[in-house]
Amino acid sequence: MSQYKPSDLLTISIARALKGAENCFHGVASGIPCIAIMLSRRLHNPDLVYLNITGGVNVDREICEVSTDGNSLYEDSRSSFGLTDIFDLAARGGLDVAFLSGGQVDQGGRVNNSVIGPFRQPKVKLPGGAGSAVLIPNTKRAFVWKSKHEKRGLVERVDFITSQGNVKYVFTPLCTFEMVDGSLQVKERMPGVSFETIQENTGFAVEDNGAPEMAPPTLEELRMLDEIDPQGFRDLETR
Amino acid sequence: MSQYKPSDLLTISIARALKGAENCFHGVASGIPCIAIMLSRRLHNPDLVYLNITGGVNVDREICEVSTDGNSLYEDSRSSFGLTDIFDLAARGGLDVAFLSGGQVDQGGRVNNSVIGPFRQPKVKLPGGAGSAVLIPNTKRAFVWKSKHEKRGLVERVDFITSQGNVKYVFTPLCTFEMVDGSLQVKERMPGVSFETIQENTGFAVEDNGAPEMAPPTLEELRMLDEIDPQGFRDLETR
Amino acid sequence: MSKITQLHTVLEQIQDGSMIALGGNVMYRSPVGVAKALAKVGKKNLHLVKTAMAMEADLLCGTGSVSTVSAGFVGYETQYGLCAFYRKGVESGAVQAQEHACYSVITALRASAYGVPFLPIRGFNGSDLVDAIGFKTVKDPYTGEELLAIAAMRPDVGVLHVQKADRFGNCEIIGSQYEDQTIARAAKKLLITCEEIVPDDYFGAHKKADLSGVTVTWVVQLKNGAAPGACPGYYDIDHETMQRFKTLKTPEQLKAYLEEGES
Amino acid sequence: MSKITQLHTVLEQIQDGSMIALGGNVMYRSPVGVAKALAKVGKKNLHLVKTAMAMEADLLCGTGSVSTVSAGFVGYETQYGLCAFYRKGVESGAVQAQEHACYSVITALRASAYGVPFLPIRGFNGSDLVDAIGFKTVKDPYTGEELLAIAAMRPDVGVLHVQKADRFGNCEIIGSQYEDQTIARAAKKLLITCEEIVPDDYFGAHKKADLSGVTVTWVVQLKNGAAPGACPGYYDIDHETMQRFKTLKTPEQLKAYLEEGES
Repeated sequence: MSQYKPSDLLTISIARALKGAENCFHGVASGIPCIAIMLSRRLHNPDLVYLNITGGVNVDREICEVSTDGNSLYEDSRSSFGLTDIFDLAARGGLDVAFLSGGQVDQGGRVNNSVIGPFRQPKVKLPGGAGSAVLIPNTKRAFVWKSKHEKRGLVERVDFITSQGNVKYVFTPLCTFEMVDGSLQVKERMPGVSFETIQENTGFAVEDNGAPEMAPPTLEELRMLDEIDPQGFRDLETR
Repeated sequence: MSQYKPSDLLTISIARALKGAENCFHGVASGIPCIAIMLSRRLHNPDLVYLNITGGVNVDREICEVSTDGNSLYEDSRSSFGLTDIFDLAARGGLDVAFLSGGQVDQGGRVNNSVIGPFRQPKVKLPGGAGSAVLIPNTKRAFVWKSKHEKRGLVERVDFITSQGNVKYVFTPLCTFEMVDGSLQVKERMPGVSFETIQENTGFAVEDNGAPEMAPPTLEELRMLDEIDPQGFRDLETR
Repeated sequence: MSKITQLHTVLEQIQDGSMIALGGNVMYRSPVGVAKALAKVGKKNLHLVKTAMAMEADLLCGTGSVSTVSAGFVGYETQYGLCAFYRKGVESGAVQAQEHACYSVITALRASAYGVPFLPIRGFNGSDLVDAIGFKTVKDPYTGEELLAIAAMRPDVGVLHVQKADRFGNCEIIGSQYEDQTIARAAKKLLITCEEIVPDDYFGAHKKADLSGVTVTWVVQLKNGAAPGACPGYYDIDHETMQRFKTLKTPEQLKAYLEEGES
Repeated sequence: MSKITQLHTVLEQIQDGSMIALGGNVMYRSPVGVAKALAKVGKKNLHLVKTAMAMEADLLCGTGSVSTVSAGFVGYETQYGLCAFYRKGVESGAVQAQEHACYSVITALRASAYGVPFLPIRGFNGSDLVDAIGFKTVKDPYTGEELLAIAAMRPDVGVLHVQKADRFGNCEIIGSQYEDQTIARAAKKLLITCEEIVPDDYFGAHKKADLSGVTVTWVVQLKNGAAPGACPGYYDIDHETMQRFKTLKTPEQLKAYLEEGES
C-alpha cells in the first residue's frame, strides 16, 4: 500500500467508473476529475469525449497548473465547445457524466454548496454550486467526489439543497458510494479500508452491505497517473 | 434626365434617407438596398454600421454578383455578426433600419410576402417574408422598397398580412412614400414624375399633398454609384 | 473513433417522415448533394427546416419527397426567381408551407438546442401568420407581458455542407457560417458532407475548427456537394446548370436531371 | 468613428447601482483592472453578474461597492480558496448573494440579448434555490409542461478584458472565450479593456476578429488588466501578488493595496 496515496486511489476509482461513458464534463476547481478523465481516456476509454469549461475538447496533456478552467485545458484542442454549449447539451439530454463536488453531501445524494445557516445572512457562505443545480438533474449520471471523507462533509441531511437529481456515485478516498433506491450505499471500499473506518468518518449511517474492496491500482494505472500529473496536483485536494 | 436610370433614382433616394441612421440591415435578394447602403456610407454616413445575412460588417467593395447573401459580402469583413445576431439586436431594440420588400404593400404599410388566395392551397405561393414578420415590428424604422411601381404590388389592402409595424418609408422608382398617421403619403416624387403618374401606377388612392420632387442625382452620387456597381446589377430589379 | 462513412449508409438511417434541417443559405453552401441523394432514393414525407432555402426544397418537392417546409423564405434570388416545384407543391396542397419568419426558425431550433419545448420571441405583431400557423402566446411570470411562443423543432437529422472536416467531425467553414452552429446543436443527429477530409493534425493549437465535432454523427466526403450552388474557396454558382435546371418543368424531366450524375 | 477612450471617461458614465456583467472566468481574463478602478473611485451598490467570478467580487465587496452578486460560483480555485471579503459581505448581510446555477446566469443574459423578459430553462429540480431566489415557473402553451422561468438580466455595462482590440471594438481573444459573446450581446453598453490596440488592417479577409465590434461602446487600453489573474499570450497568474492579496484582512489593508498601483 505504500506505493500509492489516497489521491491515487480516489483518482483511479473515478477513472475506472468512466468506462463506457460517451462524454463527460468537469467544471472549476476539479483537479481530481480532470486527471481521472485523462487517465480513463488513456487506459480504457479512448473514445470518451472530454469537455471542460474552457471549451477545450479531448485535451490530453501533462497537468501543469492547479486550476481547471485555464488555457492549458484549451490551447491544444482541435475545436471549441464551451460552457454554454455544455449546459445546453446537458439540458437536451446529451451529457453522460458531469462531475460535481459539494461542501455537504447527504445520504439522499443531495448536495449543498450554498450556505450553512439561513440563506440570507448565513453562518457560512459557501462558494455556490456553479452549474450543479442544472447539471445534477440534467446529466444522465452525476459523479460527485469528496476529496476528504469527513463527517462534516458527508451528512445525514444537508442544510440547504443546492442540487439533487441523477447522482450516481459519490467518490471519496475511503470508498465509492452508489445511489441505490434513493440512498447512498457503499459500492466499493478502498483497499484495506473497513466499514468501521468508513462509518467513523461518515455523518450518516453506513450499512455493512458486504461491498468488496476495490482492486488495488495496477502498475499501469500508477505509471500513467504519474505521467499525467507528475507534479502531484491531485494531492492538493486530499491533503 | 438621360444620364440616370430609374434604378439610379431609387438607389439614391434610399441612400439619402439613410443619413443619420446608426446601423442598418438588408437580407436576401436585396441588391438595391445593398448598393444604397454602400453609397450612403461613402457619401454622407461613413459611420453607418452595415449588416447583412452573411455576418459581414461594413463591407465596402465593388458589387460583383446579384446575390446579397454570398461570400462577397463577407470575405473582407473584419468581424462576423451573423443573421441570428442581427435578429437578436433588432429584438432588443438595437436595430435602426431594416430593408424589406414585399409582393404586395398596402396603404397601411402592411406587407404580404406569403400568399395570394387562401393560406392553405393558395392561388399563388410567394417566397415568404424572410425576416420581415419580426423585423418590421422590431426595427426602429423599416424601409420597404418596391423595384417596380405597379398597381398589383401597391394595393389598398394586402391579401394576407405577413408583417406590419414600424414601416417608415416605401421607396419606388416613381416616388418615396412615408407613413403618416398609419397611412402612406407621398413624401417626394422622382424628378419629372407627376402625382397623376404615381396614381396611375398605384392601387390605392394617392393624395396630391404637394410633395416636392426629389433633387436630381448629383454627379458625385452617380459617379460613386457606378464605382460601386459598374456592371449595373441594380437594373436587374427595376427592368 | 472515426465518424467517416459513406452517404448510402447514412441514407439508410434516415427514415421517411424525418424532420431535416439544412445548413448554408439559399445558393451558398446548401447541402444540395444530400438533397439530390434523398430525392433519388425516394424518401417520402420529409419535413424540411431552414431559414432561407432554395434548390433543396425545390427538387425534393419536385420528386414528391416533401410533406412540410418550415422556412422564412423559399426561393432563389433575383436572378433565378422562385422555386417552381415548391410553389406547385404548395399550390396543389401536396406540400404544407409552415411559413416562419427566419427568426422563428432560429428560435425553434434554439429551443431544441436548449432542451426546452418552447421559447418566447419578440415579433409577429399584427401578422396573419400567427393564426395561419397557430402560434400560441405565453405570459411572462415576472412582468405579465404576453409574448409569442415558438415551439421547439428538433430535427431528426441536420445536414451541413462544409469545405473541410476531419474524422472527428471538426469542420472548417470558409465564408459565412449562416445558421450552421444552431443546426449542429438542435438536431438529434448531424451529417457533415465536405469537399475534403483533412488529417488529424489539421486542427489544433495553431488553428481551431469553426464547428466542433462534438455534435457530429457522420462525416461524408461529397465533392461538389453544394453545386450548382456556391462553396466559397472551392466553386462559385454554376450558372449553366442553374439555367438548365430552371427549364425543367415536369417530375420526369427532374428525374432525368437527377439521374445524370453529380452536378 | 473610434471607440477608443480613457478609463476615467468611462467610469464617469457608470452610475452607482449599475448592473455590471464581467467577462472571463475565475482567474482567467477577468476584468480585474476595471474592478480595481471601480473600487478606487468609490462606486456604490453595484450588482455584479458572471457565471464564476473571483477577485472582482472579492475586492469590490471589500470596498463596500457591491449590493448584489448574481453568480453560480464565487471563489478562487483550490489554491487560493474562498473569497474572504465576499463571504464577509454576504454573512454580514451587506451583500445579497443571488445564487444562480451558472446556466441560469447565461439564460438571464440570453434573455436580455434576445429582447425577451424571460426564458424557460431545464433544471433546478428539487433545488432550494428556487424558493430562496424566488424563481417562478411558466407553462409551455403547446405541451402544458411546467418549466422554470429565468428573468432577463440586462446589465447596464458589460466589461470584457481581451488581448487585442482595434478602434472599432473588434477583438482578438486568445484562449477560451468563456461567456464573453453572450455578455457582449446582453449588456446595454460594452467596455472592452485590452492589452494592445491593433491597427485597422489587423483584422480583415486574412483574419476575422473573435468578437465583433458591433456591440462595443468603448475600447480602453489597460495593460495587465486581468492581473493578478492570467491573460493567455501575455501573462500567467501572478502567484506572488495573489498570496499577498490573500493576506489582506481589513478594508484598510485592501485600500492600501489598491492604492499601490496597477498590479
